[in-house]
Amino acid sequence: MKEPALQRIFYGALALLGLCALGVGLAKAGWSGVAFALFAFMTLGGAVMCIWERSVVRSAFALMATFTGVAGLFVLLEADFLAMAQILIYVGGILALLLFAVMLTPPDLNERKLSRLAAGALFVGAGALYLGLKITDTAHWFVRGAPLDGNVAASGSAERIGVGFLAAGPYQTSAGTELGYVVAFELAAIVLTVALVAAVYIARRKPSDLQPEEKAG
Amino acid sequence: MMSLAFDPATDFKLLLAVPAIPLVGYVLQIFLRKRLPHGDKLLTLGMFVVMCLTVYLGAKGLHAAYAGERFFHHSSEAGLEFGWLYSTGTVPAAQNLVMGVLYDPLGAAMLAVVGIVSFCVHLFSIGYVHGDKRYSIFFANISLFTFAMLGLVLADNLLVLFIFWELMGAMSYLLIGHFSHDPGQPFFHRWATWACKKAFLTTRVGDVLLFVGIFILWDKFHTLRFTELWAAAKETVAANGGEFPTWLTWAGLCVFGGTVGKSAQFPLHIWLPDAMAGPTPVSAMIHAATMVAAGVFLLGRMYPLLSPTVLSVVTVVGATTALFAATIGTTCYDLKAVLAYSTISQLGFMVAAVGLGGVVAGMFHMTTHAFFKACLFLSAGSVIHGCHHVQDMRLMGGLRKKMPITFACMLICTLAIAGVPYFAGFFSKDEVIKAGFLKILDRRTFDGWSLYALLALSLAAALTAFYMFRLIFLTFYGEYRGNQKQHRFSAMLAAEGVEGPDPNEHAAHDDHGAAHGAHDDHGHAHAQDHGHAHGDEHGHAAHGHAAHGHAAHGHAAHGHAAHGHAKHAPAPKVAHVVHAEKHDEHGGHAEHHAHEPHESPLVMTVALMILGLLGIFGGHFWLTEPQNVFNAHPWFEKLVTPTTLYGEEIASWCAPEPVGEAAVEHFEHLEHAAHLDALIVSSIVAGTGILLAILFYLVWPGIPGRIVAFLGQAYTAVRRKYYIDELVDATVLKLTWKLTYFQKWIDENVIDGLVKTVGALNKFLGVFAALFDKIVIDGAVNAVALASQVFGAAFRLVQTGRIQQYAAFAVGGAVLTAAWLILA
Amino acid sequence: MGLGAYVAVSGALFALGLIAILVRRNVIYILMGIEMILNAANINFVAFNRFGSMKLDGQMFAIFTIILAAAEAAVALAIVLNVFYLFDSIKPSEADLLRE
Amino acid sequence: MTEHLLSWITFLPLIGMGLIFFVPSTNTALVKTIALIATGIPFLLATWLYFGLFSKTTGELQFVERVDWISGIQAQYYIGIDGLSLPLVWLSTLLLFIGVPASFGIEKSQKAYYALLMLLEVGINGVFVSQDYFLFYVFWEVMLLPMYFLIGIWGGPRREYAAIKFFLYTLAGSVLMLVAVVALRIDMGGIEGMQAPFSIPEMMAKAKAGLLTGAHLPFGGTLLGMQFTTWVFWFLFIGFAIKVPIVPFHTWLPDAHVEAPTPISVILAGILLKLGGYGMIRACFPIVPSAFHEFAYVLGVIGVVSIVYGAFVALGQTDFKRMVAYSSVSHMGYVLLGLAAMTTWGTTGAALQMFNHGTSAAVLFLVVGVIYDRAHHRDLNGFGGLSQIMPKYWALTTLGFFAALGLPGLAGFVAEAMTLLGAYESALPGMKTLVLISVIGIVITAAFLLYAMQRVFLGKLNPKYAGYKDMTPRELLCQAPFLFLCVALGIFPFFLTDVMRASIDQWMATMGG
Repeated sequence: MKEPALQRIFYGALALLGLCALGVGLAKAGWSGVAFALFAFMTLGGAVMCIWERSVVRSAFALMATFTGVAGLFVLLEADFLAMAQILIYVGGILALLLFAVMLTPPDLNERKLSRLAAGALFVGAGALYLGLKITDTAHWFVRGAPLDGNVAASGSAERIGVGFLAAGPYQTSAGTELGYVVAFELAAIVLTVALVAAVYIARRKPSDLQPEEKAG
Repeated sequence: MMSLAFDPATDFKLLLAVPAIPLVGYVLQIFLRKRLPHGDKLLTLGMFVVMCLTVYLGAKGLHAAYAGERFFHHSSEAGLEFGWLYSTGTVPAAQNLVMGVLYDPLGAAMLAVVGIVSFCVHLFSIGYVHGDKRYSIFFANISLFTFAMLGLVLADNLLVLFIFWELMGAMSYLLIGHFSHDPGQPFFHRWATWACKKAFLTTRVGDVLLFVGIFILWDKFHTLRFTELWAAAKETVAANGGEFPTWLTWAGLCVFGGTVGKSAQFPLHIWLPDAMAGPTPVSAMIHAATMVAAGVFLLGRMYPLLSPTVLSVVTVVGATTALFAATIGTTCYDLKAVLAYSTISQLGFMVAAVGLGGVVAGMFHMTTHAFFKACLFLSAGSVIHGCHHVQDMRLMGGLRKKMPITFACMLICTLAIAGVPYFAGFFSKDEVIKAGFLKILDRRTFDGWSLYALLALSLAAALTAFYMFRLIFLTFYGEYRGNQKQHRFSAMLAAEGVEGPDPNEHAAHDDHGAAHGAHDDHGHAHAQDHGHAHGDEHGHAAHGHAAHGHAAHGHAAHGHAAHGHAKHAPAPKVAHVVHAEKHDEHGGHAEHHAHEPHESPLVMTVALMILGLLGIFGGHFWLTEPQNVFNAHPWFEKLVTPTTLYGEEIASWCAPEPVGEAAVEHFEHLEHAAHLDALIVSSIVAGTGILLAILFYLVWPGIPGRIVAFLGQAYTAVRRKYYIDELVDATVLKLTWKLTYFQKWIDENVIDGLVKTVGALNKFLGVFAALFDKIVIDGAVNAVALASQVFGAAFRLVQTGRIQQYAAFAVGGAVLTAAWLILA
Repeated sequence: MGLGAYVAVSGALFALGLIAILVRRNVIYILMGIEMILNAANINFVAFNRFGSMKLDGQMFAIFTIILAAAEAAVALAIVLNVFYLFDSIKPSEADLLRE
Repeated sequence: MTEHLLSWITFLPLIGMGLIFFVPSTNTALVKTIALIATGIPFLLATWLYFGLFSKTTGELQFVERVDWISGIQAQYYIGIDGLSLPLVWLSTLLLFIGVPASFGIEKSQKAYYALLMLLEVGINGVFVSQDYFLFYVFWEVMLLPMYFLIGIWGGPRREYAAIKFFLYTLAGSVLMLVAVVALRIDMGGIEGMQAPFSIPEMMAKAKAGLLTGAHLPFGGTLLGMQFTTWVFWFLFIGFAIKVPIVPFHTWLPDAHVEAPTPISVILAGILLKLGGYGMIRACFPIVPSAFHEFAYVLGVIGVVSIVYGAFVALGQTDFKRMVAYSSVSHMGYVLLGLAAMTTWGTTGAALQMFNHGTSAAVLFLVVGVIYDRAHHRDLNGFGGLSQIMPKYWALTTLGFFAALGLPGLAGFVAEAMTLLGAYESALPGMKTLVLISVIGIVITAAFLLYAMQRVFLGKLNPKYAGYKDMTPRELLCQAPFLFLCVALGIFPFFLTDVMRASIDQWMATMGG
């Protein structure tokens, strides 16, 4: 099949699916359902596009949609700080890094194989679907919070997270006892520092230092 | 003067010394052979002691028998018992295997026979094997064999008997293979190489059957001691309403299977002719006098356990073997082959005798046969020795004057085997025939099998007389043919090509075991040519018959052989008649092939003479009552009767004595009639056979050729031993090889496949792996590896070093785990 | 929308991430796939946090994950560059020195 | 000293190993001396134990040492021997001791070689004396590693393949075993008042009392429709069967043997295979007797298949060592058949067969080693007529072959006869048929050995090999003890059976058979 035709079919199908999702969301839970459907569609559609696209650059941009969608979902889940962090770090940081990598390596437009794609999708999809169905069959969620119905929680999560990060032990708040996360915070800081230093170190090695033996000989 | 009463305290020690002497001799010979320059003579001396001991102890048995006492001793009388599997006394006897020595009339007789024969063979070997490269090993092995045979005779227990039985098999293997280590004798070298294996494996088939019989008996009776087995069998049968239970019949058949293997009965007889690849003393000792008789001995030991069905089978097999081997015997030209088939035939007599109910007759024939057949073989060895290792009777003739002692001994024993009155074989063969008559004359015991057996045995007896005298006439009468007409006989032999089994052909069967169509053509060429060659045996020139196959080859040999340089003759088969190395000791070279045959040295002829004497008097010492010889009661029948063998109870159960006056009278009448009939029949058949031989080979020498021509293909079939070797090759061996290669194939492919299934679990674990690898070029290689290598390959498949594949496995595994967790 | 919907989205995203890892033969796609998977995990964390205890554990985990993802991305890209130098290719199938 | 005799026997080689590490690798003579001493002393101690100290009248464990080891999981250092393990301990110390001089021909990094050999001995003896399942497992794994290196470094051309195959196979078995052991431990841990949940004798006792049914496991006594005991039985059985090896888990054996250097083949065939059989007797069947009784017939069938199939496949081989390897498969089938019979003779026969096969297989592999050292190939069809130039070699080989084919008067026969007689009288239905089938194996075994004999030793001498020297005194001395054992135990089997008797009686009582 010709590439443009495939492309058209793919995006057509994707758009159709998106519309369906929105419709279902609306029917199920009104406008909040639409919001959810929108973000979910952004997330998943972005991922699908990312896998589908031949060009790495386009894939990377598709991934941006995914990250944004996830951020949206975070918002719906009343985790606004996380949503911000998501956009800042993922969209702003990681994606930029990815694009750098893309630019530093040569493009290979013939690397995508539809057969592999189909096989992978089939098997993973089958497995996921199977497990998903099994889980929905058997799992019992212990849901304590109320379903989201437009009532945004009173206190923003950014503040709670900030306080939590700096507390060394359990402390009392209006919502009850919260735990202190300062150790995790410190740890994260150290990991990040070490990782970045290491990344810089690895990346700056001369290629000649890393020649494998058989190529050197 | 020592007392002839049996004293358990001392005599059992002597009995233990009997097998111990050759055993010690063996050990000394093996470990000290370089430091014992006269080990052979020492051993022979030891065997002399053994002979004296056995004869002395046997005389005690005779003494008791003539005094009318029952002579039946077990070493437990002297407190000599030996727990074998566990040490003595630690566990109950029913869980252990307690060995002892059983010294009963049959054992006494057999022990003496073995002692005498083995001494003679040792003595003979000093002369015969002299100069052989592996002289001391030969003596060591033959001593160990003697040990095994003596042990077998003394065994009180079926498993111990089996142990010695197998040990004899192994020694037989080593001794048949004697020449397989000696390239100096090309023909025997090649023949022995596979003949020893054939002998061992063929007998092992029988051994395994015997082993199975032992399983059954042990399972049911939890004892293997003969005396207890007899009693147990009697009880079992009594408890079963007088009928033998089926399992006992099976056990009997299995035990008989052992006999079939060891005593070379049809259809497992095929190993015995090939066992002639061993040195002649070995043939005399193992393959004529003792080891092959062990099968008959076993039947004697197990007789009360044999059900009527088994006895019918025994009868038929024995009679068939006797007749069938005798027919083959009439067509052989190899001196030893004739004797080998004669042995098979005589063993058939013994087996049939047991089957006909004449267990004493069978044992008696075994005893006398041991004497005269050993003598015949040793005489043949003497002839072969004198003729410089020529075995073909067509290359002999006229040896009467050159080897008078050998001739005399051989003639005596031929008369004995032919069943001529006054000679040992007459008495025993007469008994065998009588057993047959006894069975068919009585209406209650008559059956068709017995009639068949009787006819077959009579015919076989006639044939025996015929082929034995044929042997005598071909070898000792007429002109010496090994000399002046060397070239012609070389050519003839080459044309013949089938004297003795053809080593090439058999080796080929053996080595490849698979299809061998080409060889069959080969065989046919031989067989057809043979008929022509046969007609020439009395000095007619070989006319243009030699048209095909090897015959043409033979003519090629002709030109060379005419110069007397047999060594240079291109036909390899000629070489076997010439034993190049042997000539050196006679001061000549290989080219001096044509020099005169000579009498053997004294060590050899003394052995012949001892056995020759026994060939006359071994059956019955008739000098005491020469006039009454036809109504004689030979020593053996005094010594061994069912009663003395198995005891009153068992004997009367096995062969019920007539009760009541009329019955007794009837029985006596019957016995008398049978005796008379047997006498007449055996005299007639022996006479006929001898007469025919005289007519064919002395008076009208042209007749055999004509008969052969008349018989045509039928003769060929007999000449080729009824194609049984070929049949075995084409069925049993082929099947075995098919099975072998099939299973090997399974091992290399299917079990790999099984591990592939294990790998398939792996595969299932990583369904993607297989899929991706199809796309990756490496996949093909990996698939091959998967198929050919086993577990490793399946795992190696995983070890691609590719992260994506690892990821795939991880995912697959996770899915599976999750699925399992949810399902469980 | 209830918890189930979020979990479903998360699961789907996870599966897509797996597909990305498995089917594309470019190291960068593997990275992208990993990011998707991490995001899927994050959605789960936050969703369960929201519908569960209403405490901060889930969000804290998610933050931690994001931080680690950033670190991972940095290191991974460095590695990718090195792989490219080494093998002149960024196909993961050719970087199989581990097999030896 | 006698109260810690077993520990000394087990761990003395470890001291030797430590010493070897301190010897400079150039001083190979000293390395060999240390190795000889470090294996020789345990052998002497084991001999003393066998002939002097051990009491034949009791079936209980003797020379027991028992201290707490890992308190967290209640594993103990619990060792001891009875009549079943003592002969094997003795055989293993002998084999390893002989293995040292048999290895003198090895040139490659000798220091490491002998060090690994020492470690191997520790593992093997440890398995034989352990009475604690955890300890047992640890020793089991300890043994695996040096073997992997010994094959993988000092082996033939395809050594890496063979080594990894051996390793993976055995590891697969170990994993199954580990699962079973953990399950057993958990179940035992749930029994009231249990102090030593890893102890094998305790497990046997509890199993006999019917308490070891998996009731204390999270899923209860049944898993996927199968009894807990059944699971444990098959996991353990397969774990040990791979080691034995039993058809169809045998395919690692020919490869491992073909590639391993001669002394390692000897040790592998002589004692490592016995670990599988020993494991079944000690640590599998009596722990789950109910499952054993349920599947005894299946085991018999597997045993018979091994016997017959192994013999047939051996007949088809052209590689001398492969042939001998398959003969091991065939011979070890008797062990399973004898055990499945559940009679005193059958069990004794199986135990005897393990010992006797240890000696005869050692001889056979040494025989192959002799010719391989000279010709550097093992193709059966490539030789011929060697008896003419190497009469001693031929004589010893003949004796070894006869011992292997079960000639009466030699050791193999006693074991075969007891096994088959014991199996034939078994109460298990169908066992008789199995025995009748298995006797085919006897004939075929004779066939392949004699066929090999014919091809290698008899017939025409291959002129290529005419210059070969007969066996050297070192080679002779390596074979002599095993041949001596073959003959001596063939004539006087009660040297073994008397020692085993009480233990086997007790074992049978435990099994309730």
